Amino acid sequence: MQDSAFLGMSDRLRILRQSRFGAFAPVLFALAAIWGYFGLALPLWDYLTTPEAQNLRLIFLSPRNIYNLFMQSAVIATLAVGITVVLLLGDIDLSAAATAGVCAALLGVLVLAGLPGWAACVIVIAVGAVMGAAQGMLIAYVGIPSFVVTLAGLLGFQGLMQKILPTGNLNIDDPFLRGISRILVPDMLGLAIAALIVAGMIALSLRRQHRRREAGLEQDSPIAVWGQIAMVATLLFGAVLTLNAYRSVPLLILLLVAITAALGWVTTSTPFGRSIFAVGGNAESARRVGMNVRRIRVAAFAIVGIMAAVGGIFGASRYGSVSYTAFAGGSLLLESIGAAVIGGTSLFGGRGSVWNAILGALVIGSLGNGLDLSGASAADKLMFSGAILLLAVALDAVSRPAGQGR
Amino acid sequence: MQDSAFLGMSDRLRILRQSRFGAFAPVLFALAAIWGYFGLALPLWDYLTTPEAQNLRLIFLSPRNIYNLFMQSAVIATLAVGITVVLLLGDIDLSAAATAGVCAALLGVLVLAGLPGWAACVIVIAVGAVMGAAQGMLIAYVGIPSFVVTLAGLLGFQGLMQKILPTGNLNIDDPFLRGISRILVPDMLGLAIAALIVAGMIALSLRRQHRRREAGLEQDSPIAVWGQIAMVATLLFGAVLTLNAYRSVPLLILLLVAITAALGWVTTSTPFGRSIFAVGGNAESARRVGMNVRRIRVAAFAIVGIMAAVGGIFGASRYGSVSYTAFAGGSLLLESIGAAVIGGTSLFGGRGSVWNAILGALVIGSLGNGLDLSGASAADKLMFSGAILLLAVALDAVSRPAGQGR
Amino acid sequence: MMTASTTTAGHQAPPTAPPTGAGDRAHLRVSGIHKHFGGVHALRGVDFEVARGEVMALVGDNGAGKSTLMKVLAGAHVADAGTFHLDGQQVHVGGPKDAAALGIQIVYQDLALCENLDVAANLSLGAEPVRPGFGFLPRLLRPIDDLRMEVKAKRAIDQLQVRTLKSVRAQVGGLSGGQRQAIAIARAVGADSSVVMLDEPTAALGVAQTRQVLNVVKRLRETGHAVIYISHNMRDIFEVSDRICVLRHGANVATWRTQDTTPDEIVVAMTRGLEKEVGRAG
Amino acid sequence: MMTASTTTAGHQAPPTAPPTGAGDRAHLRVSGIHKHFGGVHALRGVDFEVARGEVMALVGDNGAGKSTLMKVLAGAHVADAGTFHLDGQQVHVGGPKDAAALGIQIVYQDLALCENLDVAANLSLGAEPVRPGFGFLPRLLRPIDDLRMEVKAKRAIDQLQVRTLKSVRAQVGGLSGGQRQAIAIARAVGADSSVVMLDEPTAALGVAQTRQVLNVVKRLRETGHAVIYISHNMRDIFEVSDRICVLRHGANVATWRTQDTTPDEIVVAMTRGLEKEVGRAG
Amino acid sequence: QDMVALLLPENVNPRWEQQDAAAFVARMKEIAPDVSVEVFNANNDSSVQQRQAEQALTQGARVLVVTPIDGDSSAIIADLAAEEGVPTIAYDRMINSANTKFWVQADMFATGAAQAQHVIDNTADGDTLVMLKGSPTDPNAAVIADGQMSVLQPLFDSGARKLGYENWTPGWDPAIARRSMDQALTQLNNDLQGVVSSNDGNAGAAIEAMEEQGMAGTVPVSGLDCTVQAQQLMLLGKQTQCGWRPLHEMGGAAAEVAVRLMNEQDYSDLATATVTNGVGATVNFVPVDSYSAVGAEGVAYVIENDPSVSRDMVCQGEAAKTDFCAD
Ligand SMILES: Nc1ncnc2c1ncn2[C@@H]1O[C@H](COP(=O)(O)OP(=O)(O)OP(=O)(O)O)[C@@H](O)[C@H]1O
Ligand SMILES: Nc1ncnc2c1ncn2[C@@H]1O[C@H](COP(=O)(O)OP(=O)(O)OP(=O)(O)O)[C@@H](O)[C@H]1O
Ligand SMILES: O[C@@H]1[C@@H](O)[C@H](O)OC[C@H]1O
Ligand SMILES: [Mg+2]
Ligand SMILES: [Mg+2]
Repeated sequence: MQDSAFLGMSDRLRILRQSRFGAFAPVLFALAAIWGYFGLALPLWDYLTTPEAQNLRLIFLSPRNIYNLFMQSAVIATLAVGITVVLLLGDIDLSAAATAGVCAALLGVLVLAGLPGWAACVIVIAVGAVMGAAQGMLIAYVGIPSFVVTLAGLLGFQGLMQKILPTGNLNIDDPFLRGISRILVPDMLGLAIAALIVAGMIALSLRRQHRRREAGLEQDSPIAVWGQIAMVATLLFGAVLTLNAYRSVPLLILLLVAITAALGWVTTSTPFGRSIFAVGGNAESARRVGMNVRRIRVAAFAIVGIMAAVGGIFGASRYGSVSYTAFAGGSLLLESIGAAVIGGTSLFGGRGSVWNAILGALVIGSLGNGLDLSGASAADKLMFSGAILLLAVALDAVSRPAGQGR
Repeated sequence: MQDSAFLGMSDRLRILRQSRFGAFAPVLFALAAIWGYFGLALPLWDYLTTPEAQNLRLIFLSPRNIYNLFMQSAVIATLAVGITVVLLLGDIDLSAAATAGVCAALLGVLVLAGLPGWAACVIVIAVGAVMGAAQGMLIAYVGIPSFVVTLAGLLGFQGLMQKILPTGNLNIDDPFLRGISRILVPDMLGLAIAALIVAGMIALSLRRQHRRREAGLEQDSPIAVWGQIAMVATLLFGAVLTLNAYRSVPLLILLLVAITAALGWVTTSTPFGRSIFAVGGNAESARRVGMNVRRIRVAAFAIVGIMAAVGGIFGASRYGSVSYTAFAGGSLLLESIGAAVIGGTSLFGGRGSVWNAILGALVIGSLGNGLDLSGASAADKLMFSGAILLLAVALDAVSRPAGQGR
Repeated sequence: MMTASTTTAGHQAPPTAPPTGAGDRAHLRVSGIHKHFGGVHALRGVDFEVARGEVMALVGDNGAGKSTLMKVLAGAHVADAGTFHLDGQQVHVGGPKDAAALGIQIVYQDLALCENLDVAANLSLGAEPVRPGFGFLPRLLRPIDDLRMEVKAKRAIDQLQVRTLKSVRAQVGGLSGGQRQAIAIARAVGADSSVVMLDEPTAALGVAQTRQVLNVVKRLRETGHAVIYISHNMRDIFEVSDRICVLRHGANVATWRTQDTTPDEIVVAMTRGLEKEVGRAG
Repeated sequence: MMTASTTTAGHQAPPTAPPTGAGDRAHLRVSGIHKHFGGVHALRGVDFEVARGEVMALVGDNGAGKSTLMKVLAGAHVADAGTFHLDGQQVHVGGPKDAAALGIQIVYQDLALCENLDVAANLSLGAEPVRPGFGFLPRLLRPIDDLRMEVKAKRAIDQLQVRTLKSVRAQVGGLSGGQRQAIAIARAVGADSSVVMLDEPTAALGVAQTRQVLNVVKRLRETGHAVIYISHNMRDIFEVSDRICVLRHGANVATWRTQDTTPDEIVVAMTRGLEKEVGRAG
Repeated sequence: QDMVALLLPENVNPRWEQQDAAAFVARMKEIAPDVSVEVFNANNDSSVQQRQAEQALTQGARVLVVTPIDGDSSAIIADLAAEEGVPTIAYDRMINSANTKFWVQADMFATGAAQAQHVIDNTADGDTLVMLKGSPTDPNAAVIADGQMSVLQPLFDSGARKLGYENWTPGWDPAIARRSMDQALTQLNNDLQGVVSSNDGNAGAAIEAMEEQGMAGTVPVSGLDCTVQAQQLMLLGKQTQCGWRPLHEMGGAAAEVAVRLMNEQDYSDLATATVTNGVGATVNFVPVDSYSAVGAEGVAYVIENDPSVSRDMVCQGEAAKTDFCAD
């Protein structure tokens, strides 16, 4: 396709970054920078400057803390994955965190009323879908900008949550619900699943390469294919082994990954997903080729609603309670949109990936987690988290081969 | 230019809406709907349903409450006006409220240290400009999305505010500063200023029509010209007379209007303002015609910084104190972006107006004000405010003549 | 050359071509189409028709309303007034989906591509082939058969001889003007249809590619399609068209059989209208 | 027809036109221009020049690299390698502003208009006239003289005879393809400049408007401008150009004096390169 | 090295960082110099507080001292800690968990009653009052309100006082209190004679709203915490009362308990009583005193008794010009 002789290092880098696999690069880079800072640089600095320190305590990178980090980021990640879908359309959802709150509150009330946990989950997921779809309809059919509709949703759902939870909070003891965050996947099963996934990827890639050759299509470069597999395998086994080293993979994390995989597949490999990207890239073009732009928009908002409900369930399970401040009142809203954007999803639509949202959520989660370990004052923590976030993202931007800017 | 014979009512409406004057329509409509609800529908309902009610109490529309409403919305409006400028570029600023907080805190510390009020104001405005410009540089020159930079700014500035205000809050007694919200423009002076503005508008319009005729250019339709003047005159005299009926026009409101007028003029009538719209409409085109897109971006963020500082000063003056929650911790961030968007400014850039941001701020302010008067529970208030906001905006969307959607 | 009937042209009913090409044979026929954009009256009661196995050229000055008429036919704009007939049956076209369902395909002047998607995706946009064996899923959620998509795209591009476009996995955002246009053409002519409308399809194309497009148009005619061809290039028009319809200021001027007219006559009709008009415009 | 020197063409140094048109006379000359987009090598050491009072045509197949070369000359793209000379002086073009300062004006193939602004604003974009008497303000903050802007726009549009465009206060987003192109052309030719580059300026224009543009090009030549004209229309090219430069796959094929060549020869050079290439491609 | 974590709820009220944490850290230094203290602040977000508890436990905290944001959902913190064998002390605000070991607090019911009583004492029959209540999720806020109502309800019932307006203040946010007060003034057309405010933040907001009406200093306004800002307003006569607790003793007591728990020593001398919390668990209670400070005299008392407040801190700005500061 091109004369590789002419390709410099920076070109190669640029090509790599343009590949599907390369889209992970910036956020992985940011994550690595933050982990390096909290996990290595900071303890080393402590060790060198505090003469009485006996040894380098790498708490941040300890399996236990990584376990915490995953669990702490899970709700943000769940919402961010959902929000990514509407961001792909060029829309925004400010109400996702409040929707999660309403769903969690409803969940609490339902199990309190004696409903079995699984039934309550099914109901709140349906409710979440309806809440999302209702907003989607206002956006798609009435034509109000999504920012305004979901801002109204944010207010309304915050109120609704308070209505459902008059005392502001409710404890959740249902064993099924608590189990979601408590049940651990046996060590061996976790490894087996990871192995299965990697083996599946390899098989699919080989079959694909074979079929492409048969169809006379250009081959994917082996470096890209094997690089991608190697990366996934490293991340996957790294995560499973680390989690196993502390406890095991929690069911909640497994569920999150499974849901994200499903949504990732839908967004990249089905006509529906293609139409989401098309609408985000050029809504008028999508309309003109006969896509039902309105229905797509409603469906996307229904998906955020579902993901918000799932986030609500995860949160209720993990917090052991439903409280107004954990969902609607807090910073969840900005953090989950931030996670999606840090993951590289454009606010203008048409570019992004649900997987990156999970990495973005880890970036956001790591800031809070790492700073809490650092023992700084509240003010310093906030200032640091701003600075570190900026640095981590800027490092990537600066390292990017020069182009025509943004 | 066109055969008017063919124009139906809906066409006329559509043309009107496309005019400069017509851009106000949606948000004025929303505002009228909300005022009608709180001011007329609700009291009437109370009157009809509560047999013992002695008389219809139109508190919401009382001069006193309108005065409150203006003052309550002033800080939101100031920030929204600034945020509109970056929204026009297609960027967003999540840090404006936190910048206002830092500036207010600094202001408090400076006057406490004995600096005269005016000098402290000058300093914090400069600081605000630098804070905004610094973020703008990261966005323009390093190429990090504005959402991420200003999210980091939000965190960092919240921390900074806590650093400056270790005690969480600080009283402001400086007479100069307190004066900004306390000094009232004498009744007659207020009316004189309003009359002057209207007279100026008429003179400029006449001169403009005359010069256009001379240059052989198409004339503005007299209906549009006089309609616009009539609208401005009504709003202006209405506001001044209402405020005079309670007390008088507060200096703060006069300042806000003056600053907005200046910014409105800059954004619509100077090469700089034109370039903001051009960048927002098509950044690549703007770059190709030789505009310095980066510098424009930095300047726009400096403007938000300045407006945030002014908002901080207004807030400090009105609250008589600086507290963490009034700025950084509260809902000011979403409310001020919401005000800009409700005002009709597009998140995608290139479309909007600073004046509309003020109306948007009044919409947001009216929700809180009206619901507080209604005596509903906190939960109901939130739910109502969501619903009312939605309804007010949807009314306009539905009343819009059918087109090709958004 | 002007016959008596043509003197009634202008904003009134247009002189249609001789009866042989008239109503009964028409596959797609619209009449009395009006379209306003705010204060601009872009179409003023336009009548238009095309038969199967015929290439109908639509010409007119810049801003005459050609693209607007095409968009109305394709459902991208909804007409303010006017009727649609397909094979004599009145039909309703409320959106692009309706038009596509009626077998109407179009190359828009502004191409209507998604820059964030690759060539293959753009070529199948809205009609992605799905893998067999997933019948239990709703169509929109079945896996896309991307191999088939790429093969199809490759073949379509090759046919138009755009040799510089090497990979169908290149993002459309980075393509040259001609490469993009080729993709838009390939998308429209590749789909099942009975009416194909091309709005200045060769504006950005090179000499060889233009030739291919003209060949494609001829092939479409041979296979019984109704083809509408918009262009400012008189040579191309006289090469491929059977009839030529001239629009001016959003209204019909007249329709000629290509063999009965000359480029000069058409250009005059486009720019100055027919006799009466000439007098007026003078 | 091919001379001995042309056998060295292809990716090597191109055969330039006879010495009379060579280096010393050139107003703008670039050499060794390379440009990559990711893995695509769009320009491979291109040399190009144009003299004052000359119309240099740039032709090539779709995707040959014409627009990319123009963008490099206009500063919209920064070349990976290559040198710029203006009147024999080496100059640096780091962005569109630099190019504009050197007197280079361009009509981009994709027009580069702002759809949210009106016609008058687009015509003065980046060079808004300001009212006199505000010298105390920085230029960017002086009041725009919108009357002057509108008058200027009206005149420019009238010159191109786009009669359907009635108001210069119409938003560009609602204009027809040809109307837009006219605006882009008017903007470029209306500015002070010594080099004017037009990238397929008549692609969307009607017959009359095309004629006006060709006249404008000729007038620019007469007034001592260096003009670069890209088009796929051989007739237009042979009508206005003095020399023709052929690009193929991002490299020079050759440059001819228009009077020494024929459309057919150019088409062959564009699509198949020179003799040696033909053999290779065959 | 052993560590003890102090988890604070928010930074709306200056007391947490300024007084409670300072006192806790200082006492820890005295009695257990080689135990380190980590202070966290959750900014009114209960999921953040849970995260901070986890991080503290990861770092090896031996005791958690927690002021929850809301009383019920904070149970998970005590439960998590208990799973690791780490005891939890509820500081100022109760944690409704079976695993809450201790509670350190003054009698908030009495404090609320004192606030109301002060306002009653300074108003007359037929006067109209405004109530600015606390954060709905803070268990203290409800107790304070109950205390206030214990005094007010009979008077409201008898018509001796009228309740003109009341509102909760989520997160104890003064900005919300300000808007409530503006609305109260508008609705009552300034016809109000007393403000029963549940803490100083709300009082300051109310005073500012009245300032705009030229009413500041004409009606009694209650408060809680006696922040420096509130004391200044008291000297200026704009706020008239604040409930004060010896925060240094509260912080100190929490430190004592923490060290005893860590060393598994007997603590019966510290916990002189027990209370039953929201989930029916019996919690060791460490009571502290409270005092109702009124006017300049009250300010003098607070300066005298609160080591974290000095006369110089109070005598700043406008307040410096008052008689109190002049002598
Ligand atoms: N969306 C729109 N909004 C406003 N005006 C429009 C819109 N679309 C088209 N117009 C106007 O309608 C008229 C006809 O436009 P149209 O695009 O149909 O012309 P055309 O014949 O295709 O011209 P060209 O040859 O330049 O492509 C023009 O005057 C144009 O400005
Ligand atoms: N921004 C870009 N990103 C990636 N590839 C690009 C980009 N711009 C141009 N190219 C590629 O460079 C090559 C040359 O493109 P260019 O636009 O210069 O062609 P052209 O000669 O102008 O063709 P046309 O006649 O179709 O306009 C093409 O293969 C194109 O795909
Ligand atoms: O001291 C007060 C505290 O007891 C309460 O819980 O929160 C608000 C504070 O002002
Ligand atoms: Mg057209
Ligand atoms: Mg090109």
